[in-house]
Amino acid sequence: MDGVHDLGGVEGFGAVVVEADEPVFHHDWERRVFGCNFAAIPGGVDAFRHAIERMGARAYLSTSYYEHWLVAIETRAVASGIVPAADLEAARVAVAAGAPVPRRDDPDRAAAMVAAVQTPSRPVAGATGRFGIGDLVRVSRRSPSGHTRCPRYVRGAVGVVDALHGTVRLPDASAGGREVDAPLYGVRFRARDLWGTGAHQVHLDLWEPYLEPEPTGVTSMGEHEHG
Amino acid sequence: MDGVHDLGGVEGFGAVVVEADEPVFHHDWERRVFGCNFAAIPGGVDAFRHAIERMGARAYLSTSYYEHWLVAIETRAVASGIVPAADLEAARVAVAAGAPVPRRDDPDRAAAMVAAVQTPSRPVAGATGRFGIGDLVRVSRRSPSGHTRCPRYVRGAVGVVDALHGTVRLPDASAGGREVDAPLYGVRFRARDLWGTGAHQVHLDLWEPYLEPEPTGVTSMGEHEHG
Amino acid sequence: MGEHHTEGPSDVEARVAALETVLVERGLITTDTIEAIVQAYEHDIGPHLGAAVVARAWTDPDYRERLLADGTAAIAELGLGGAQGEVIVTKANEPGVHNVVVCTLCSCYPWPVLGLPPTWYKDAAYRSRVVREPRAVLSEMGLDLADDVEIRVWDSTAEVRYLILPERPEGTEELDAEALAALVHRDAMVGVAVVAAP
Amino acid sequence: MGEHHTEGPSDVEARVAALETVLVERGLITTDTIEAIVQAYEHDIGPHLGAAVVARAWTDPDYRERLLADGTAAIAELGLGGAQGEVIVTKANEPGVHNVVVCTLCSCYPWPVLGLPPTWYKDAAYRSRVVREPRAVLSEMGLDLADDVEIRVWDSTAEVRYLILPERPEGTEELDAEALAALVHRDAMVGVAVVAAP
Repeated sequence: MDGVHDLGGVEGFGAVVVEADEPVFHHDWERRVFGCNFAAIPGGVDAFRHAIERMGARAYLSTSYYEHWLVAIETRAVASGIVPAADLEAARVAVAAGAPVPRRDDPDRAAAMVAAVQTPSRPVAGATGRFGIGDLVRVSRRSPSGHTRCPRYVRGAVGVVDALHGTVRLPDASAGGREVDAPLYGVRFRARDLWGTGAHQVHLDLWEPYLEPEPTGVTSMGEHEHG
Repeated sequence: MDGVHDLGGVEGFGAVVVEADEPVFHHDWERRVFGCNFAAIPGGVDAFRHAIERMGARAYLSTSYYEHWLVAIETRAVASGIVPAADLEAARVAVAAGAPVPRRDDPDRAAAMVAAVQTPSRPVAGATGRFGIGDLVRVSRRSPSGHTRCPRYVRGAVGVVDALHGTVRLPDASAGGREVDAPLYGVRFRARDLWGTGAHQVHLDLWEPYLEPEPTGVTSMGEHEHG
Repeated sequence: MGEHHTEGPSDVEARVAALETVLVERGLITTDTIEAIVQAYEHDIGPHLGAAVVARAWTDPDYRERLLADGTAAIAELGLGGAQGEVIVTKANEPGVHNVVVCTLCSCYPWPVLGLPPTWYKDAAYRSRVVREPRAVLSEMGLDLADDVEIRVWDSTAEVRYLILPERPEGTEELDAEALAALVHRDAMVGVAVVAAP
Repeated sequence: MGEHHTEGPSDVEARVAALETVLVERGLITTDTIEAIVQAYEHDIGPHLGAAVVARAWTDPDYRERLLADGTAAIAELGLGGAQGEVIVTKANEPGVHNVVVCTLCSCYPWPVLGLPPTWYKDAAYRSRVVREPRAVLSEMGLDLADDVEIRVWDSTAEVRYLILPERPEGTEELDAEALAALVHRDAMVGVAVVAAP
C-alpha cells in the first residue's frame, strides 16, 4: 500500500539526527518487545510489515520503531487467532493494575533460539525469469492496496537489471498468507530517471510482477546509457 | 516539494469524516487568522502554500487547517521583512501575559476589501503553448525541492490534453518571488495509467514545464485509447 | 511524544492574537477589515450563490450553454466572482457521467460560489482517496453510483476552480429558479452528492 | 490534539507486559528465550562481526573475491549468518565509487554482521532523503565525497541485505587482521562513513 511508511524521496523530515554512543535499546520495554517477536506466532516478516503499514499514517509517523513492532506483534497474534483480542486487553488491564508478568523458563529452548538466529542459511536460488542482466525494465505503476515492496518512487521509472537473485517468495502474496514465488532482480536506476536530477544511482531489488519490459532505445528521458 | 501535503493516492488516512451542520469557523481564533490573511503582506498564494509545505511533515499532519494558515501568514510576514520575528515573539509574550490586541478601524478600507473579494475578474488568457487539444503528454519526473503544483501521483504518467487555459504565472517561480509565465493545460488521465487499475478519469491543470511530448501509439501500459 | 503536551489551542490563540497585534499596529490591516471579511464569508458568501447559478442553468438553456463554455463569464453575469474564483470552470453531470472536485495539494475551492470549504474537503482522507478510489469514497459519503457511470475527478492543481452543475432532478418541472435553488446544496456542487427531488 | 495527552511510555509498557504475559502463558515463548535473545543482540551480535569480515577481505585477496561474488557463503565461512541476513550481498567501495545502504520501506539491515540498526537508520529523515540526495545526507553526517565520486545507493526492498566493504585506509600495511578490524566501525559498513587511518 502507498502509505507514509513508503518514505523514499518524501521531503519534510528535517536533518538526520545521530545519537552518539547510542545503546542497542533505550528502554527495557523495547527489549521485551524485541524478544517477544521471536514467539511462535504464525505469519512471517511480510505480515509483520503489513501490520505496521496499516497502523494509519498519523500513528506511524508519531510513534517509535519499537512501538511499530508492538503493533505488529499484537496484530499478528490476534489476527492469527492464537490470542483473542479480549485476552490481550484483559492482560493489559491486569498488568496496569499491578499484576506481575508470569515467568516460565526453558533453557534448551532459549539456547536453541539463540543458535537459530545465528545459523547461516544457504538458500538455493531457483530458476531465474524473463529478464536478464542488462535488460531495460519499466516499473509498473500498479499500486496495490495490500502489502508490496515496490516503492512509489520507482513506479513508472526505467532501470536496468543488474542482478539475478533467483526465485523468491513474493511479499505481496505472503503478507496475506498466500505462497507465490517470483523471480527477484536487482535493478539499477539513474537518479535523474527517478527525480529528474542527480548524478547518483539507486539500486532496488524488485520482483518480476513489478516490472515490464522496456524497449531499448530513446525514451522521453533521453537516450539510455545504462548498458 | 514532495512533502506529505501532496496527498493524492496516499493511503492510511482512514474514512472521510463529515461533520453535520458544520459551522464556517469552529473557534474565534480561526476567524481572526482568516481575516489576518487579507493583510497587505507581500507574497502571493504560492508563497503562502509553500510556507505551509515547509512546516515539516509531522507538523503538517498533526495540526489543523487554520493552524497551517497561521504558519503561512507568520512565515510570509517575517520572510518579507515587514514584521521582525522578534516583534512577533514579543507580541506573543505580551498577549500571553494579558495584553489586549489593539483595535484600529477604517470603515472605507474594510468596505473596499469586502467588495474586492467579491469582484469578478476577467483574466485575459494569453497565447497557448506547444500542446494542443488531444495531444498526448507525459508528466516529467522532475521533482523540485521548491514549490510545485505537479503532484507526485501523475509524475511519469501519460495523459491527454483536453483544455487550454492560456498563459498563467508559474507557481514554481512565483513562490520564490520570480515572475515566469507558462502555458497551462487541462490534462486527462485514465485511472489505470496512474494506479494500474480503476475505471475513472482524473483531470489536473498542469503547466507546460511539467509536461513532455509523448509519441502517439503503443506504450508499456497498452494502446492509448484517449483520443 | 511521551509526557509532553501537544500544542493546545491556548498557544495557538496567543500566536493569533500576537499576529493580529503586529499587523494592526503596522497598519497592514485594520480590525474592522478582519471582522468585515469574516462576516462576509460567514454569512454572505456561501453555497446559496452557487445554487442560484445552478438554478439559472437549469431554467435557461442559453445560460447553461454559456456557463459550460465560459464559467467565469457566465457566473460574473450574476455579479459573482472574486477571490479564489478568478477562473471558474463548470462541469455538468449528465446521465452516465459524474464529476467530483478535490484539491490534493491543499484545499482549493471556488469561494465566490460555494463559500469556504468544509473540514472534510480539507482533510487528508478525502484529498488522498478521491483521486484513487472515488467510487468507494462517494459511496461512503452516501452516493452510490451505478457501475456504468463514468467518474471524472477534477484535481484543482492550478488557479482554475471547478463548480459541478448537478443534474436537475425529476419532478421539478413546475418549480421556478428560486424554488430550484433551494434544492441545490453544497455537496452536489462539489460532486459528492446529487440533488434529490423535493 | 488540544489538551489530550499523547500515548505515553506507561501505556506502551502496559501493552508490552500484557503481550509478554499472553505469549508466555500460552507457551508461545519462554521468559528466558526473551532474555537470551536480547542478550545476544545487545552483547554478542554487533558490528565487530562485520568488522572481522572486512578485515579478512582486506588481508586475504581470495576471500575478498569470494565475499564479493557470494557474500552469504563467504560470511558463512566465518560462522556468521542467520536472522535478517539469510542473503547478504557485499558491495566494495573503491576509488571513484561509494556505496551506501538504506531501507526506505522499513528498516532492513544485515543483523548477523552489524547487529541491530541505530535509530537514525530507522528514522524518516535518513530513509526519505538518502535515495534522493545522498551527497547532502552524507555530508551532513560528516562524509564529504569528492564531486567525481559516483554514489550508489542500495535500497533494501527485498530479503537481500547489503554490507559495504570499505576501502582499506592508507598506512595500514603493517597491521594484521585483528588490528584492522578494530578500525572498522558500523557507519563505514553502512556506507555513511569511511574508515580512517589509525
